[in-house]
Amino acid sequence: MTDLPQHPDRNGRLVDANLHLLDRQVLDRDDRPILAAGDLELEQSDEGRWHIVRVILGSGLTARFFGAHRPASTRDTLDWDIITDLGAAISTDVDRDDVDALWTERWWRDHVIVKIPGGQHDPG
Amino acid sequence: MILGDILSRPVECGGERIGVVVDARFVLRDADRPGRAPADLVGLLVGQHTGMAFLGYERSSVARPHLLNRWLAYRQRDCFLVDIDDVAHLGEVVELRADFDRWSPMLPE
Amino acid sequence: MKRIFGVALGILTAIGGFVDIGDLVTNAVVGSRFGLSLAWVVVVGVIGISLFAHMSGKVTALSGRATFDIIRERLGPRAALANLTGSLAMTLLTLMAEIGGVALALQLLTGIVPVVYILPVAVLLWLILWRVKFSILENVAGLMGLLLIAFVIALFQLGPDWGELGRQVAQDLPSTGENGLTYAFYAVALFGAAMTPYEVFFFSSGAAEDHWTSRDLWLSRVNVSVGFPLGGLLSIAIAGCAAVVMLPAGIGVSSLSQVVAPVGVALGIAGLIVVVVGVLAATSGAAIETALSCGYAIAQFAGWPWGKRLRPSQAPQFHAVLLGVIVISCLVMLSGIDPVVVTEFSVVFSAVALPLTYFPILVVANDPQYVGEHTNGPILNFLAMIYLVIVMVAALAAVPLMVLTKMGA
Amino acid sequence: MRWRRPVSDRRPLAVVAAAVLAVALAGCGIAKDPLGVTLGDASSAASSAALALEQHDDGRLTKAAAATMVDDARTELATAGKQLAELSTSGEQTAVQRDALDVLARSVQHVHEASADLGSSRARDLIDRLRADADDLERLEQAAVDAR
Repeated sequence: MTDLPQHPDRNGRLVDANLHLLDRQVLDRDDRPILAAGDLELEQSDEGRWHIVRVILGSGLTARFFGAHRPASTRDTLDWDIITDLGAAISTDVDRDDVDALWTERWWRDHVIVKIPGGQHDPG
Repeated sequence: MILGDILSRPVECGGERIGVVVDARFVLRDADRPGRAPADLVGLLVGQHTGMAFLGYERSSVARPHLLNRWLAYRQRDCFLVDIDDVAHLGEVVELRADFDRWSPMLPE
Repeated sequence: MKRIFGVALGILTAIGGFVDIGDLVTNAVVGSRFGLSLAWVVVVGVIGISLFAHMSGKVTALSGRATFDIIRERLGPRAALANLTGSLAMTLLTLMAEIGGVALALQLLTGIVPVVYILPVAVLLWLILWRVKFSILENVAGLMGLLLIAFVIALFQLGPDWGELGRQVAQDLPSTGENGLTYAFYAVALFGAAMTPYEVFFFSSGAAEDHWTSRDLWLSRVNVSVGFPLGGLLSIAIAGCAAVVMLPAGIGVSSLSQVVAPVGVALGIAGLIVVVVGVLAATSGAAIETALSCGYAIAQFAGWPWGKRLRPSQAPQFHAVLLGVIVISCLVMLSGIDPVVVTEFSVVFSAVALPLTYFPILVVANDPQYVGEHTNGPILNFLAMIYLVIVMVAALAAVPLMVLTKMGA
Repeated sequence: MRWRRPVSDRRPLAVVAAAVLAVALAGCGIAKDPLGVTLGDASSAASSAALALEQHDDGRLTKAAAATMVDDARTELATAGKQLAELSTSGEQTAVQRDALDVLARSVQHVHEASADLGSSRARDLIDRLRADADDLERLEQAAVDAR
């Protein structure tokens, strides 16, 4: 396995999807959690090169169990170009309040948590 | 294309089964701020098992603990990287061109 | 001065927090049937939990990611989901046992049937998690848990024949007519009681919430290497008291009243009340920790905001999970099921669920991507690999032994 | 999402299933003698009630704690009684079972009296009776094991 030659295209940082990208926590501009990176969407450039255009959000918990995809329109995604760093988590340059993929969280906040007295207090 | 659609897919060349797609390797042209430049697909990593492949031991310099590392490396002993240009068709089955090259799966440190 | 107070507080809460209903019941049951011949299992378990907690604290401090975030990333969503389900089921079972434990402790103080207390305890538990400032919460429960030292004092007060206890510790196979299978079953149960995964979820999530950095690693090492062993001593004292009072009287412990009775025998009513308040604090603290751990597990897995320091509105799904697991536990315990039986199942399934979280943490503690140059040293790795084997053997043996011995009948 | 389960992953499941099955089958043979276990529990409960009464009488257990302990013993004795009645035994064990039913009925009565008036003057007397029940039950337990 190790005697195979090194692949020539190495000008840049080599990243494996499963190893460095998928299922990592996506953070917003202030390191607040958004969601997990569930999958990647690729497109071919004019010269035919495949490259990542969007990160599809979602973890196993809410994933489809039978391999079916949610229709593209309703898929929660973030554009690749807002990613600022790939470390133990994926850092981005977006404010989580602008991420519409968090509508479920907002539903729980507005319809359940805020309704219970003390829902807004700061436990400190 | 959704990457998830080709991960874990069987890989064949001329009708003969080679293995399964274990991972996909990209090269980030701008290492400091990945988003600023495209992340190009270099190729696919083909191995025998998808189960434990995620631990990524076999492809990085993480050498410890020794015993565990040897077992995981054993499971992936015939894993290799194939260039995306050597891939003839991406679909239910990933078909490779007849004269595809096998590159090392190891990640440079 | 504040630093030293912080360290002392850390150690004290680690001691108080170590013992929960699982340790109380399992150690007393084992003490009343096997004397101290299973004490070595507590030592093995304490070393294991110290190792496991330290590794997960280190990984979290250096990568900023907590346990289940790492597990989802390392194992991929499908395997991680199975892992989450197993660990969550076990933590939920422990939460039920802890709520039951609080009710039993209240029965010992007031004489009123425990099922009456289940609902008020559940409501109070939710209110605490919803409103109370967390640092107060964590320290009060931990410090009050120290009252369990009454077991140690009682053991000395009982003036046992130390030679006899020493022989029991040294001798490997039981002499009291128990067969080897039951002995093995209780060894696994005791190991599950000492090495409870939820303590690690709680410990590593706390490290993430308090934004630990590599500078805090020494604090984690001190907490773990001093706090947990002393917690283990408490466990052995519980078994010792049962061995000295219950074993000769032919009483096999099967209820919380029998767990604390030896302290009454040794120290009288004052000692008894102190230890029951200690039990109340330990089980309440553990109920808080297990409820939070359920929330941590799901929220970290799903990537939702989580944490006891956030306003509920900032972590709505996390708090929804807390409410949900408390309601479920309350309903189950209201059925009048004996909390001691729930406890015995929870410790056995702790042993079964342990490798699910131990293995990924061991792998990540060696991954420079997460811990930089603080990867495990060779000694730590050697020890960690030995415990990987112990943990796997215990997990595989737990259910078959449970079936063979009908829960150690 | 990549959810299809590749063939190679199914093998471990089959191995685990076979192992669990084998263990379950082996389970029937080695279990301890049910009659002996039930009598052991009953004896333990009787002496536990006696201990509770004695320590309360000596002022070393609060009324609440002693009452709880006696109540736990009563529950355990009731369960043992039910199990004993339902148990199908053979050979000499049947005789042991019959004797045990009488002793158990007596000790349930004693525990009932104990929990009724915890602090009563009859406490000393009840303690001795319960201790005697415990000894009888333990003797019967041994007899059951020998008669197996």
